[in-house]
Amino acid sequence: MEGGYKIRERNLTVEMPAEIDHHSAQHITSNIDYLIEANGIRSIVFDFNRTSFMDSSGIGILLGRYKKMNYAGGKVMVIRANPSIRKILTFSGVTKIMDVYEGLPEQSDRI
Amino acid sequence: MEGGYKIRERNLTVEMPAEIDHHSAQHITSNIDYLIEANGIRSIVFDFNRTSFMDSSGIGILLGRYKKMNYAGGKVMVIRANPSIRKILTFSGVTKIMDVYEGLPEQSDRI
Amino acid sequence: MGISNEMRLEFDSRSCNEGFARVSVAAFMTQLNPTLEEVADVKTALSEAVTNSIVHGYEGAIEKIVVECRIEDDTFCVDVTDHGIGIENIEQAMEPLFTTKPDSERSGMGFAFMEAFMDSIEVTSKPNEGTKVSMKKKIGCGKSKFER
Amino acid sequence: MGISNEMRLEFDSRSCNEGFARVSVAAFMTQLNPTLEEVADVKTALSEAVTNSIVHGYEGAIEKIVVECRIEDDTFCVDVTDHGIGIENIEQAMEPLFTTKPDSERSGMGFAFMEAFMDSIEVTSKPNEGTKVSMKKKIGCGKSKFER
Ligand SMILES: Nc1ncnc2c1ncn2[C@@H]1O[C@H](COP(=O)(O)OP(=O)(O)O)[C@@H](O)[C@H]1O
Ligand SMILES: Nc1ncnc2c1ncn2[C@@H]1O[C@H](COP(=O)(O)OP(=O)(O)O)[C@@H](O)[C@H]1O
Repeated sequence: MEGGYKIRERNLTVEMPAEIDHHSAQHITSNIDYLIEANGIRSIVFDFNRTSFMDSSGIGILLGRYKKMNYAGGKVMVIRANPSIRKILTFSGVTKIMDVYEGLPEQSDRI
Repeated sequence: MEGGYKIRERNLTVEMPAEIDHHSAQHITSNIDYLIEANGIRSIVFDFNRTSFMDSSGIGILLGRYKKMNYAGGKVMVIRANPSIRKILTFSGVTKIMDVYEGLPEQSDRI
Repeated sequence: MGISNEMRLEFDSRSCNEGFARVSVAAFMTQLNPTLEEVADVKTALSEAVTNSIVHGYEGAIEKIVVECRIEDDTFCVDVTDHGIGIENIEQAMEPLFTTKPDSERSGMGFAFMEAFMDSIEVTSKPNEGTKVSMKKKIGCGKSKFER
Repeated sequence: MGISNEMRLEFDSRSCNEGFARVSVAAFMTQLNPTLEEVADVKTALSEAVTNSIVHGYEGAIEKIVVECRIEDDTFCVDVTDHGIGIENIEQAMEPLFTTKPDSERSGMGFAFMEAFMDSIEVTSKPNEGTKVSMKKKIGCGKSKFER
């Protein structure tokens, strides 16, 4: 399993892999959904620090998890997205419905 | 033109490119042979510092220049060859006929 | 100058080949001295088309996908072909957010990404025969190419 | 398990495609979790075979070269085929230092490199019909493979 998962209280932080495509997305999605169920997760932080490639499969992961969290009154956030990832997040409209940070949230560089 | 060429007196130092194959070898060979002619070069140092890939085309460059220099009483030397390049130099017998250094010649780590 | 270089890549419709296809196409494209952004754009568009052949065209069955690349002057052309189920209504399929697989995490943005990141896209398809997606992108906008 | 994944790459016999072919094959090979040394060995052997098709098979003319890769359990198989001039005497061609192009900087070590860096090599050729070089290498020596 590529990438890492950290849980603190009911928050899940997902370290996204280097390449997010349909292949890697299948694994990430099933891992996250298992962890949400098992730990009553209420908010998710997607950390794109190591990610250099993403296609629309990544958007599928984000929107799917957003719906789940939103339904339960929780939140989803994206951090440390590089310019090429931000281009894709912006184009897909993801930036309109969830908080996306270039760095860490404290640096308040929300785009 | 990839790689660099430095001339001091009648010595030529050739900075070899990242990948030495038949494609890049064609250019390197014609550049070196031109410089040999134009400057009366007597010795050549091949610097493999930036080189991560080499096939037998690289051996062709070395042996061809060795013959030229040897004929004129000059010398040929290889410096800063990484383990994968050294494997190829050793296998091809090049290490038996010319000096090959892992680092710079002062460090006297001739293999 | 006409067509100056071309390649054809055929591989199994396994999701583990998606990354390999992107690397191959990006490596072939380097001859045009593209910017990193241009390479990323082409990789994204290619990834969408290849994923669609795997997910929609063959619906998970293991068959062949063909990727053909041509360099025509400063234009990079890439065609992705499958012999899968094909598309009934191409216009509808290309509408943003339209997807026939909403439950398998498809966002319906594949074609929109291809259109956004390439200069042109042409889709030909026939139900039960397969689908061909042809995309083009001009590289370098007049910047000099050179043979090293 | 039988053949578990395969690809076929066809490209113009231009020397600028040598690097692209190496990158493609190396990317396809990563599924076997090879060591860096194993990747380097396969790249070198592939480069020799592709170069031979360009230099000897087609003697500089632009025709097609085909590279086929298969993963059979933990063995990586790669075939390089051209439809060029072919080899009259295969045994002699494979002798170390034998070359028919000494003046164009060929060292005559191509086949020796392929033999050294792969586990096995088989050459079939017919004058005026072409040449096929089939090479195999076991990867990982029993180390675990995993699908990520
Ligand atoms: N190669 C293909 N074969 C069959 N149907 C396809 C193919 N590519 C796309 N489609 C159809 O077009 C629809 C829209 O595709 P796309 O915009 O990429 O979104 P998504 O892949 O997220 O569904 C798909 O849901 C599918 O019905
Ligand atoms: N694909 C090929 N088509 C025709 N002849 C070939 C081919 N590959 C090899 N040969 C012949 O075999 C000889 C030896 O090849 P090799 O060991 O690779 O050395 P080199 O390429 O340096 O000549 C070549 O000089 C050539 O005559």
